Amino acid sequence: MTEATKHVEGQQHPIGIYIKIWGWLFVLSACSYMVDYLHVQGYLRWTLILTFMVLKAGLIVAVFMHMLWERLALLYAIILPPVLVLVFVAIMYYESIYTFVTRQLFFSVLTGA
Amino acid sequence: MAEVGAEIERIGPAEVEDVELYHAKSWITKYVFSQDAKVIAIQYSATAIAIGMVALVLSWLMRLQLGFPESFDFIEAQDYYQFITMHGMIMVVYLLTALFLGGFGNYLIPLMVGARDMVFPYVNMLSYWIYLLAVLVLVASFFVPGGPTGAGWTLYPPQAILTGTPGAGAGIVLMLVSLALFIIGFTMGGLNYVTTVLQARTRGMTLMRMPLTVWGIFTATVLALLAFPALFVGAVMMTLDSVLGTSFFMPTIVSQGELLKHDGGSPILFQHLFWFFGHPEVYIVALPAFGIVSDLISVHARRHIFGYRMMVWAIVIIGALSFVVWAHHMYVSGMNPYFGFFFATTTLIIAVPTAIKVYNWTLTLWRANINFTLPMLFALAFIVTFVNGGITGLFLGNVVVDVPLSDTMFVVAHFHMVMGVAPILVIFGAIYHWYPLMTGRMLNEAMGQFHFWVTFLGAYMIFLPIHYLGFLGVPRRYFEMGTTSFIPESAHTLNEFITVVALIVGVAQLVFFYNVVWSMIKGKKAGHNPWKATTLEWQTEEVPPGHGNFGRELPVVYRWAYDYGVPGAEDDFVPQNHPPKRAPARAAE
Amino acid sequence: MIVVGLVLVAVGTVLFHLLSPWWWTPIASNWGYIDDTIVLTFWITGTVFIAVILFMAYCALRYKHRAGVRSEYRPENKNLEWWLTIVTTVGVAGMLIPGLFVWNQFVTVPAEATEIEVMAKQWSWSFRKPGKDGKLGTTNVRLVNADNPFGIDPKDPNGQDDVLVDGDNLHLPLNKPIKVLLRSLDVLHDFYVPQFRAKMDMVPGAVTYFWFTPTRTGTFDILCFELCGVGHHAMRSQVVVEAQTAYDNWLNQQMTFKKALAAVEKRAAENKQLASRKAAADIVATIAAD
Amino acid sequence: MNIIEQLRQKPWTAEQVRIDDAHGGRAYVLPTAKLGLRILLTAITVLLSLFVVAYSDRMVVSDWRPLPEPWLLWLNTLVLIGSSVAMQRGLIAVRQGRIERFKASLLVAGGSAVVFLLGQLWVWRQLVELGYFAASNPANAFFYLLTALHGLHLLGGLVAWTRLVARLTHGDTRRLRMGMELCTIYWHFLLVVWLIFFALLLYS
Ligand code: HEA
Ligand code: HEA
Ligand code: CUA
Ligand SMILES: [Cu+2]
Repeated sequence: MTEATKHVEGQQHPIGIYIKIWGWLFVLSACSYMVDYLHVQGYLRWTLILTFMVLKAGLIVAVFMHMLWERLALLYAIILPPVLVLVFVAIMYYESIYTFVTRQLFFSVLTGA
Repeated sequence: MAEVGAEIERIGPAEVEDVELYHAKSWITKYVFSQDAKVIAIQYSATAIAIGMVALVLSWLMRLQLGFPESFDFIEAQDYYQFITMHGMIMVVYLLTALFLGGFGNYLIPLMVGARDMVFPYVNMLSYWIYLLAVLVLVASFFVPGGPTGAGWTLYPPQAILTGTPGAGAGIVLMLVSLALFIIGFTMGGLNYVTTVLQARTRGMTLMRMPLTVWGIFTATVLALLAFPALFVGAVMMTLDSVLGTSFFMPTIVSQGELLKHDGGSPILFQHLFWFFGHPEVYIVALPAFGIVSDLISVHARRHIFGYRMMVWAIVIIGALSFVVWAHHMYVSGMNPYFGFFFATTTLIIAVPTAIKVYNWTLTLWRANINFTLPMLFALAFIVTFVNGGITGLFLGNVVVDVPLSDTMFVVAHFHMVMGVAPILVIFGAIYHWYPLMTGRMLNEAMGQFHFWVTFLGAYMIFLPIHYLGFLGVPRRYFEMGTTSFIPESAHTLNEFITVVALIVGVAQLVFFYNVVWSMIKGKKAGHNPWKATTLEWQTEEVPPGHGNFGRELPVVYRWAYDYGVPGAEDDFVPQNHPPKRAPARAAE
Repeated sequence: MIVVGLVLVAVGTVLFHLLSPWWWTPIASNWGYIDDTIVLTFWITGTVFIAVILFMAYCALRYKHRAGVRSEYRPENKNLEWWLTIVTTVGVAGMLIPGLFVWNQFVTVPAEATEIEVMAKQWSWSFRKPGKDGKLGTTNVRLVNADNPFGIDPKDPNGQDDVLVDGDNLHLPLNKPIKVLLRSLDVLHDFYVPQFRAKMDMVPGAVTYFWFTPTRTGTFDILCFELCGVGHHAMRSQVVVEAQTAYDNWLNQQMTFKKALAAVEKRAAENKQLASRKAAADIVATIAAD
Repeated sequence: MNIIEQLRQKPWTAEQVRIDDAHGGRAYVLPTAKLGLRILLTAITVLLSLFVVAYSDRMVVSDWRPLPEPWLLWLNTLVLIGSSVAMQRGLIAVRQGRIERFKASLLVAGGSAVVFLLGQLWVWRQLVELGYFAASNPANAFFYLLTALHGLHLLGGLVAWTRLVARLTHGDTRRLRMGMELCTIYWHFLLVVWLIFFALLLYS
């Protein structure tokens, strides 16, 4: 990116931000363990664990890989559409299983028809 | 701001290579096969409005049938279903999408970001001609045996391609082909809008200095580039189901006593694909309206837009979220019912950034210095109707509430208020606002006032009562109610009233068209920058802007788009290209 | 002028709402919660709507253009924006959370609910109930024909005592939870009785469902609520909710699948005898038609 | 610069004005045409992945009967890989300014792409002769659909390729190089798409 600001303020990152991020990572990890510890089960369990994981990954990508900041905009632009499509994929996955199961349940199979 | 002594030297060198500007060689390449974005914009707008008129006339015919069910012999059930289908599809895709992106996008993007033209002018021209072809194919479907499709604008299979539906043969295939063409044409245009905004801005025009109009159109275009493929996939697979007899969406079916050859397909898959496109699509027509209305309010209230950054974020967040709410159109479609939890939550979350936009529009009026010009009136009317339609969206988004309301007239009222009235009001406001730029003359004020009041109050009177029919349980897409015990006689009277108002509002549009033509010849001369706006499109050398937009040199931008009422400045506005500590802005002539 | 216009719209909307005779038909099922959620939504959103318009009207009145006046220059106000965001979020959550609780009830069918099946085709309704065994037989669209309009699998023992209601109204016993299984032979349809508040699309190639408990006796209209072709608006039937004894009487008069099959076989035997005579008659008819 | 940070700028403040005034106007250092191509590829990616989603959704259903895999498909795949390799060699050549070698590679690349398309048509013919019609099974239908889709995109690439060849006669090297870069990216993209489709077809 040529937003010609490389030599202007706003590019140095005070050490404080790293500490804050460490703190957040710690909290998020604690949350994941809590899910385990409290025996949350079923869909909720996986939803929560995945959410925390994604949040952590996001933080790490956003801050610690700051070498990427130059190209991060590009990265977001490239990553976002596939993520949106992935939501679609996930929903369609459950949907196809649902359709399949209802068909098994209610419709008789005609052998030799 | 004005006191900041940012010297001219600071301005970086021009990184935008001056593009090889396209030069028309003959009358034909200047006005017909033109590669100038401004001409393409006018071509797009004229085509979109022309086909939109067809949709408007169809809405009268529908209203006549609904208001006076027994009186019109020439409207049969099959005609009615064809009318609603073509009315809905034309209005949403061929009118609003084309007008906002192809029309306003082409005209305003290069001018507002300080570019000479779109970055790929040749592709831009192709985009228009393919769009025109799509419109012609659509029109052709009116004239084939069986007529246009009557499957509803959602085109759900299996119905859309089975014989119980009007236009199930040639009609639906032409519709799908036309949509595919539209998408191809749009992709070409969209590529231009996005790349131009990213790469062809003039010096000093950072992203956050862009007017919200550009943000709205830009984000909407990105959405469209990502959403239209879903419709394309659905259209292609349904065409094959219809023409080759494949079974992508077609399960085993006994249609009117006859076992069909299809086997195993899933109709719900089509619905997912359609709405994965369809929901972003409604924001594709809403976001440009959001952007434009922000600028209208700011200019005519003589105040900066309140919370500019929030406005930009809201646009971007709404855009991203709009991809994860699609199944709120399918709460009662028979999909996996547990999806309801997820989609109800995401749907209602969208209300928050939207609400912020509404607040910021109204807060812009706070402590402003409001001129009640026509664009301002339309902007205020937009807020009223949009909020009204938006909150009824919250009813529908809250999954249980949607159960009784889905597929009733309540839904019809919701989307007309939020899509059929609000953005249309913005279009009118935008035309009153930019007409002086495009023609050099003002539109007539008296005719405009008449047009405004009839359209605003009329449209509100049409669609507010329809919500109550929905509560009552009146279904949408019904040719006639017949005798139904829970519907009182008074509901029919209400329907007659709505029809009469719709016809009046429709006729009032003639005043608008007359005004557009009359003012072109007789209107008051506008001069430079009649509204005293800060944005670049008003700072061109000639009005209307000539070939290449900005005289010999591109403007250089020194400030954001909203410097109205700057303390200490000489005028109550400072154009974006006015360097600090220099002569004050040129006042309007 | 515009101030008057805005106030007029706000007042007019409220008046229209208060005076409107058009509102829900009285409910006849257990889904009163849905109505409650709507009323709640109505109050929250209605308040915001009126507040926004009146605020605009006030600004329009107070900050009309005056020569020499400048607007305030204050690009943002973080506190205000945060507060508005939070209040809106609370408002949204206030509608959403009760809504999700009700939805949870909606998708959780009570174990004691009896199943019935509604089958749609262009453009009529038919109904099927499990017999004494309480189970519906499995079906297949390929088995559908004039003799077996439901496409029930004759080999499935559960299907033999199924009660078939073809061309009559649907009867339901009062105060018994019912799981409605929905099936379509051709295109999408939707089973809706406004008084019950619950609806669901019927999808060919799938079986969908919803549940409810009828709480009021009477005869109610069944409408098709999903566009299904030219006959969509005419696709009607009725449902009769009645006390248990009346219901049992009605149920006993209905045809079962077994009886229907027997009748078909009997007819087939007779037809065989008739076949030769009919063939002769057909030939005569064709000749006459020429 | 980080996009989030960019969206947090307050353009009306004096400090920000100083930064913004130095702005040259574009968001990426990329040449405009390349950015345009990338955006186009994103849209195409979404399109194709939605087809793949539909494909896998449909595969679950029991009536799915997989097709035989004609050996010709393997050959075609090799040809397409060859085409991409030739493109890449051409690109290297044009960067080094070796026009003759560039010409040769470009022709080989285009030629093998055409051969690939003909090969695909041949596969279609074989399948039809074996009685695998589009309507008889969803697996067949998807096979025809995906190959057709890929073929059409390649055909679009060939249009651009033709224009490049036409430009060769003018000898405008600067624009040649840009055209070649765009074509190469597109070629590699379509190769990856084909490999994914092919894997999907084999997998079923
Ligand atoms: C421009 C078009 C547009 C827009 C912007 C919207 C906006 C919204 N829509 Fe709408 N919608 C359509 C066009 C649009 N819609 C169309 C065309 C259909 C029907 C398609 C068909 O079936 O044919 C439809 C149908 C539709 C349905 C499906 C109904 C059904 O078929 O059963 C749903 C359900 O969730 C829905 C919800 C919403 C929501 C929650 C919003 C939200 O984005 C609204 C957000 C806005 C606000 C909320 C107002 C501002 C907020 C405030 C002032 C503060 C509010 C205060 C609090 C929340 C406390 N819409
Ligand atoms: C933008 C979209 C849009 C617009 C503007 C309209 C405008 C109108 N619509 Fe439409 N309508 C739809 C989108 C729209 N509609 C959709 C998507 C459906 C669903 C179809 C389906 O179910 O499949 C539908 C369905 C629909 C129905 C439901 C039919 C049914 O379900 O049985 C009805 C019934 O009254 C109706 C009426 C009207 C009326 C009276 C008008 C107007 O006459 C109201 C007054 C408005 C104006 C007077 C503005 C006129 C201006 C223009 C049209 C633009 C011209 C532009 C310029 C000059 C800039 N419409
Ligand atoms: Cu059946 Cu509509
Ligand atoms: Cu939606």
